[in-house]
Amino acid sequence: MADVQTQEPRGPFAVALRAFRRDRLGLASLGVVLLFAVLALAAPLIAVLYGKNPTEHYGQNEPGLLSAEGLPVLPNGGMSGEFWFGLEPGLGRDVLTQLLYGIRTSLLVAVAAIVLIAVVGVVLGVTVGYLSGLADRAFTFVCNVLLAFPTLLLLLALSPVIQTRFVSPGENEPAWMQFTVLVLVFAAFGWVPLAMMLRTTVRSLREREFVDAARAVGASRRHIVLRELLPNVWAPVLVHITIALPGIVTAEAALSFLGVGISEPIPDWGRMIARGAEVFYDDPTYMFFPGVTILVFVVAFNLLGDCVRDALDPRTHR
Amino acid sequence: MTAHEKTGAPVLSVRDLTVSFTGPRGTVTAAEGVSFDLARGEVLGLVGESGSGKSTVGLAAMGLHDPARTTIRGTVEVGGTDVVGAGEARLKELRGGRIAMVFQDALASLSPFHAVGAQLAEAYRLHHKDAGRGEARARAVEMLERVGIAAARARDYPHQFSGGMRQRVMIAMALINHPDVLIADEPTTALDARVQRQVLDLLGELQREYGTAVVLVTHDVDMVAAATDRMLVMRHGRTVEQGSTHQLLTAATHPYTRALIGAAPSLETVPGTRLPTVDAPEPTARTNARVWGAVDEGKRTTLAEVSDLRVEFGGGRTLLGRRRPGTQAVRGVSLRVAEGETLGLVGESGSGKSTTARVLAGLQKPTGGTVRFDGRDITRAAEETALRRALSREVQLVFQDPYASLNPRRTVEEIVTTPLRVHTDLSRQERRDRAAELLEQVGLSTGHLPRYPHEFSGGQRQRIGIARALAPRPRLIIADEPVSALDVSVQAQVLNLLMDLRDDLGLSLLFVSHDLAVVRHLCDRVAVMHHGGIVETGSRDEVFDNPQEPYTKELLAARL
Amino acid sequence: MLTYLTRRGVQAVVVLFAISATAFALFYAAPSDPAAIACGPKCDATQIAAVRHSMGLDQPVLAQYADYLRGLVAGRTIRDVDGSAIACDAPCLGYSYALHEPVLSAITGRFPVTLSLAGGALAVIVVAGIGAGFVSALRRGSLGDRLLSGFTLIGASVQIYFLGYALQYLLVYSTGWLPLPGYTPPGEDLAAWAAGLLLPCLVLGFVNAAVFARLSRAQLLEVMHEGYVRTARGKGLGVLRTHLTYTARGAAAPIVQLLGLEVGALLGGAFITETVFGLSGVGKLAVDAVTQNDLPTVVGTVLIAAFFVVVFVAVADLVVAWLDPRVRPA
Amino acid sequence: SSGAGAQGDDAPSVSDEPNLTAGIGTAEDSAGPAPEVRGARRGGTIHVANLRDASHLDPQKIYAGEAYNTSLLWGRQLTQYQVVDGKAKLVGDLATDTGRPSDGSRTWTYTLKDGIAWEDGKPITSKHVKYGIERTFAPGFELGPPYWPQWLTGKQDLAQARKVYGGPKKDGDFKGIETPDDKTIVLHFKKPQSDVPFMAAQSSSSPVRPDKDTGTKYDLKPFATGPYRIVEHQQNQSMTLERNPHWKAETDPIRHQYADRFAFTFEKKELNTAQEILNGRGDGANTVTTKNELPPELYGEANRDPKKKRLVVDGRRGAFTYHLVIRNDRVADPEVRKAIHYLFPRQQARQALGGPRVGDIASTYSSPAIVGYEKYDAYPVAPTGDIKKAEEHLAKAEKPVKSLSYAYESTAANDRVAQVLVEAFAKAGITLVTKPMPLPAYTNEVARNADPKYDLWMSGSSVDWPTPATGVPYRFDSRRDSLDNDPRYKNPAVDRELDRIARIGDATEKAKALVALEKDTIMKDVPLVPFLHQRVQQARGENVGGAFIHPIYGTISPAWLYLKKS
Ligand SMILES: Nc1ncnc2c1ncn2[C@@H]1O[C@H](COP(=O)(O)OP(=O)(O)OP(=O)(O)O)[C@@H](O)[C@H]1O
Ligand SMILES: Nc1ncnc2c1ncn2[C@@H]1O[C@H](COP(=O)(O)OP(=O)(O)OP(=O)(O)O)[C@@H](O)[C@H]1O
Ligand SMILES: [Mg+2]
Ligand SMILES: [Mg+2]
Repeated sequence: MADVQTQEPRGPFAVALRAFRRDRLGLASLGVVLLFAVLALAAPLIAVLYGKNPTEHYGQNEPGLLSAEGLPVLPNGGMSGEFWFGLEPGLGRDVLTQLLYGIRTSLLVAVAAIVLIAVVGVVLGVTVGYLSGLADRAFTFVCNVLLAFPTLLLLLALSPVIQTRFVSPGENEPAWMQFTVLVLVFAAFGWVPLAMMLRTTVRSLREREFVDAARAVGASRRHIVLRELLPNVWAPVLVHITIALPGIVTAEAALSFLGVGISEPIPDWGRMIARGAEVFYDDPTYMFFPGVTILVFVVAFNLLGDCVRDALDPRTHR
Repeated sequence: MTAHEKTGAPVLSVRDLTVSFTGPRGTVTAAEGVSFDLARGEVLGLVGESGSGKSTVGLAAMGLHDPARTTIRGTVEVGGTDVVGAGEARLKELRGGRIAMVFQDALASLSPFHAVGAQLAEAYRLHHKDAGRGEARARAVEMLERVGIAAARARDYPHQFSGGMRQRVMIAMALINHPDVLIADEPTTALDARVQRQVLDLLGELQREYGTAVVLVTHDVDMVAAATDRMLVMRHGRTVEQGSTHQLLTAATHPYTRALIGAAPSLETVPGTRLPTVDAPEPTARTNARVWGAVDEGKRTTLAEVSDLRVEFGGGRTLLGRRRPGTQAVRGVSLRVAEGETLGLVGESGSGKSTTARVLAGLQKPTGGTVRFDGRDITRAAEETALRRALSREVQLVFQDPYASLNPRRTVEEIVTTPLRVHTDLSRQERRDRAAELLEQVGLSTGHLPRYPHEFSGGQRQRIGIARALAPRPRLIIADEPVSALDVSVQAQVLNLLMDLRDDLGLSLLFVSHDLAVVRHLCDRVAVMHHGGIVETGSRDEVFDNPQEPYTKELLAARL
Repeated sequence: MLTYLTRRGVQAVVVLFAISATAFALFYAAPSDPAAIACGPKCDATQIAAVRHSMGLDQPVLAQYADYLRGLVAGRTIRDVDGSAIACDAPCLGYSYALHEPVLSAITGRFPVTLSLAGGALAVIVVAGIGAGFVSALRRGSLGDRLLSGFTLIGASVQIYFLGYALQYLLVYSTGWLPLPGYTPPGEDLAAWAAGLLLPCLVLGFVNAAVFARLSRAQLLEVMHEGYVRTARGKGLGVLRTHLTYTARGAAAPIVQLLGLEVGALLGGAFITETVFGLSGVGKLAVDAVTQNDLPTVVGTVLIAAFFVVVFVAVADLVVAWLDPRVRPA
Repeated sequence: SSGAGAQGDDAPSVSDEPNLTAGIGTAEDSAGPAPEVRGARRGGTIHVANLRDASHLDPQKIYAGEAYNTSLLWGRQLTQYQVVDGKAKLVGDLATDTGRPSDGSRTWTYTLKDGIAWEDGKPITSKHVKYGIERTFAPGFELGPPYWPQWLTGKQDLAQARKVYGGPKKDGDFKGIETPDDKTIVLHFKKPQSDVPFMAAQSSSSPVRPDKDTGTKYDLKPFATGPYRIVEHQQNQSMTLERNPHWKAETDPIRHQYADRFAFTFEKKELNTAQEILNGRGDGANTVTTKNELPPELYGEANRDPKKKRLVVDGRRGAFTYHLVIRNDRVADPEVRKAIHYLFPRQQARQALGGPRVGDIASTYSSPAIVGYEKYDAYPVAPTGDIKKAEEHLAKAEKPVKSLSYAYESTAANDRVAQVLVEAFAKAGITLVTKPMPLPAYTNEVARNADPKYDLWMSGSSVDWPTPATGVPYRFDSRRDSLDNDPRYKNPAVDRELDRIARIGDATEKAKALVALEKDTIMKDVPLVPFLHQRVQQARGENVGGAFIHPIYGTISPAWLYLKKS
């Protein structure tokens, strides 16, 4: 009988954490992700220190910055000591602060959506996985429908409905409503893969003897779902979340690119890229910054997702 | 099997073999300084508990370790070529041609995507370059028939075969090119006694016919005794002892060897005695046989009883609403367990033992028949939560796989206190105290409470499972093959524990197993199951010493 | 087998039915009026009402939906703005007043573009994506593997609209190495067709290929440790042949399934790629239809997109069953 | 004008833009053939690449400058604009002159020329013209201009007018139009109509031959009277025109027949088409766009590279104007409207839209392209706005203004303009609530809504022909519905004056009176804020000659085009 080590008991997450801490790439990507989070939180502070804000039309208000056509006069998109990343063509807003505030938009939508997705996906996936039968068939049907439905089209079609049906003419569409709609729609489609994955996981977990063991000691269904099954799905849920989050950031930007994302004047990367696409022959710099920022952000997140998965994968350690 | 000829230079010569794996969690040395020679026609038994490095040595001889993650030192010579340093081209010729292997898990080792005949034919063609497809197919079919598989089944896929048949396909594939050396890695685990016997006989026959030298990897001492000339005992990657089989079996010098040999009960051991383990090779307490059968059968109070139990699985309906035929897992079983009695349920795989046990535990809904516990009708326990809850106070299960039956994401404390939460209104602290007490009872310590299952060894895990079963102070414990996933030495520990608890707490026990020796060692009464029905019931001695039914006789005869 | 196929067929039809109903309901909530679109910018309310009536848009939604379904199965007659009849044969997806043509013909007219784009992208996915995954898995840990993994990570993270524009700027605009992206019917000029689609296919393919490269690498690595792969090597089979005949087959199922989904999605139109490269495919048609609130076209394109997804998911299931005898339906 | 934008090298030079207005030509002017375009050659195929196919080809359904312009290739009307050196003159087209009024302009008489024929060689008769005009009454033709039914029946409400007569298929012969012989057509109006010669130039005044009227299909392939005929038209894909052998140059004072063929293609992205044209790739050198405009992406580049600049054809977008409309009944206080006028940062807004190329900053309601135009500035203000003045007016307002709502069609450019307005209004302490909507929603909620709940919106609009007759009297007559009078402007004096002017029988006189009314009364009330007189840029291939922006229709007119080499 091998003796159990005398050190602290190590839960599966503690084990994963230790594995993760040894992963230099993982730490680096986590660093980048955290940096983005910090930048998002500190955006107003940075803006104050830097002396610019994301909404003022500097280029229009100060002569000599933009040409009559609205293009930055200085080369490289108007980059200067004053405007580090240059100016937005047309309105002449500051690119750096727009980018900074853009992180907030992306992160807010993505994080809120992912939380909803996790909740809905876990509840539905685990429950259906455990119940099977009619619930399972209904679930599979709904999933099939949602999978085959072109999400992007739906979002495109939905935005005017909301703007005209739910907002009174005398007021701006409140920012929270824009965010809520986006988040809801992302969540409405985003839970499907997670729930389907969890359903499969739980179905195989259900066959594991420990579920029988719990039933054998007289545990209720609730106990089995909440205490026996749920703790076993956190790892795949965590992995799913870290991998799905950059997908939402990307999708949000894609929507703005197609013209139905978060609207002016809330800074948004996708809209910046769309504007960049419009002027990219004249001012490629303007597309470069949001394009590269979002790329770095998503790469870091995907990398983090990979590393979290590796760390949680029982096969790579134990 | 005994070799007819053991002369000339060794066909396999292993010298100072050290194998270590590098992984993300550092380096594991799985074999260290292993040396042995194998002469033509000789059979070497490679014995040792799980994880002792047996398969590692076998794979090293084949040169099949992943070079990126494995460091191999020493030499492994096959017919004059050192496998350790050889290039891929040379290895391709050796593998399957001069040295072949029957891998441990036959189901996983056959490609699920190709028909078995094709897999065999491919093996033949790889070493007979000028053989045509037709010839290879003919050889494959021939070889399949040789191992007792009808030619017509050559087109079938592995999943359509039973475990024993798959194992035979593996053997046919390994021998199709008449290799000099065959490494048979636990070729009979997961097979029931009868099939085990058939497979071993076949292997011996072929080995004699082709003069193949065999390394027989196993942790089953009985099998070594029956089939090998020499044996090599491994532990923690090192050689413990090496010598002729006869000599080691009768007069092993190393205590570990002795413990290993003694740990498995045989049909000759005295029932109910404490078994030797690696930690306690010379057991002291309770050396006498359990005497239980003295009281008259009829006078005992019946605790649990099933009568005319029927269980049918599956079926369901087709698209058009037609019923599909289901599996008749249990067809009219009647059984009873008396207060304080240990009933053994034996039978080959798939005979319906587990299903019966699960019905009794309220986990499986029967299709027919009645189930009673302590006089109460509990037939509907699987559907009625309240009934099952009431039942689970008194009947508890110990499962076969100690790892699968413990939730990996819950601590030992949570696992052991779950029944207490369900059945008592003890406070958190009281539950913890009781859990600590239970752990002590099964030979673990309070310090283990906050740990997770993966931090324990197999034997310890099974003890946790037993502690959980004991928690609500049940009157009947159903143990469904609680030791078949364990090593012999660990098996001995768990059996000892069960016997101790039975004596201390006066538990009744339904003990399900396919291992006749274990059942004989532990049980007072035995029921033999076959094809979903009970063929014979009787006291231990009646059944083992004087079996009535042909099936029981066959089963006993199959023991090695 | 036959029952299996029937069951899949029935399932697919039910899913498509649900999608058409959802799409219909959803776009009916939209705040604008197809009659207004048909009538033109200078119509006043009474004129629009007249047009609405002559087009049958003043009937209850359910009746209109029933009409739609009938048209889908049996064809129907649609009334133009002036009340004159337009015959629309089954499968009738309705008539687009914004495009002045039947929706089906609008879709089939643009389908060659989408098909070419999807085909090219698919070639990239299969050759570069799955190929890269294979090479990466075989040479795991090597420099090549790490480079490929980095490359696919970027591919999986980059935005088509960023990459598309950046490459257009570099390869078309600045250097002139590649011709302008665009669609020329292959029957007209094969070389121009290929040249015009090269960049869009590469970009769309690359981004999707990255996902496949990652998936196939992970799958292959997983299967490589399966017992039967070891058995194959134990027989004396070479590394490459083992992986091609055994590992690849074992790894195929999830890749094939994802591929099915992907083919379906690609054939339904690549909205963003078509927008970025200015290709008038089904995706662009759908996006334009949504922005113009061209209801029949929207529902039609949604249905077509869903149709392809449903069909190819089913096809993928069949392929998986064919690949793996264990899941073959009896 | 700012002079931004470029002219085709061989296009007629536009010397004096404010005098673009169409004069009315004489009978001599109306005789063919059209004055040759300098340097023109015959032969070759001209490619026309547009993203969108025309929404209508049926002459009575066409109602957009660009479509009028293109349809000149195959369709002829009673009158049409002859353009020489960029100057337009209204002349008789099928008719021998621009029309002869009598009975105080209640009756107009046209005489058809000799030698005019359909594409199958049969002569065009007055019956055909009559039939064409009658079609405008029929259901399904709501799409076209409403004037013939309104004028001929004297009913302002189109629905009423159509009750009087419901089109040739339903009600047969219409009594208000007489055709005493095959050459003469007499139109009888209920009230004096001064602008008949201009209306006679609209596509709805094209003849249609009853035996060729294929109903809905006629919209795809009308029967030709012009220099080209449609040989093939696949909706949204392609259209091919070939020479019409029965068209005679000597009967047509407007059109030319230089190229052998016109090949229209659709659905290619504007940017790609423009790139091909500017870089001469593929068929680019022989291609023009008649509907597509030069994409903003390429504007900077075309401006930098003189070679490309030559290929960009710039001009005024007909009589199109772009205004910030104020809903007068919601913003009833003239002081607030004046404040808005001063706040509006025209220059910044134009910069956000793309700069001077999008238009010239306007101070008048009417476009300089109309007859009788006069430049004036009711309340002069710097193009960047004048916060101080605005605040002064706000201070005079009866109630302080906290917030105004601004609806617009949500496009990226409009979003930027909205932000410009938000910033400017904020400077005067007004919160501008912005309501972006996609086009269909915008049309429904704002443009078509009898009661939109918004204070401000942008409106681009044009008169139907180059006199103010379809502008001022529609937009500022309080008795008209909100579709016409979208600012909901209400001034009884103006209404009275409009009634007086309506009775003037001479187009030029009437135009002068209307402009005077606009200048002296209406714009003093600031019912809307003039923003831009719009401009347009289109691209033509290196090898395409004769490209200029048609002064009336505001796009490149294919009827003047030729290929330099073929
Ligand atoms: N590929 C590998 N990577 C890392 N460790 C390994 C690997 N293969 C085996 N091991 C470790 O090496 C040790 C010996 O393993 P091996 O499979 O040889 O044992 P065994 O004696 O065959 O056991 P069993 O009877 O259970 O088959 C074990 O501790 C195992 O965990
Ligand atoms: N959930 C199930 N669905 C369908 N068939 C089942 C199910 N569980 C068991 N069976 C079938 O019922 C029969 C009896 O199974 P059971 O598990 O009781 O056998 P067993 O005697 O315990 O065998 P083993 O020794 O392999 O554990 C077998 O043929 C098995 O295939
Ligand atoms: Mg082993
Ligand atoms: Mg069992």
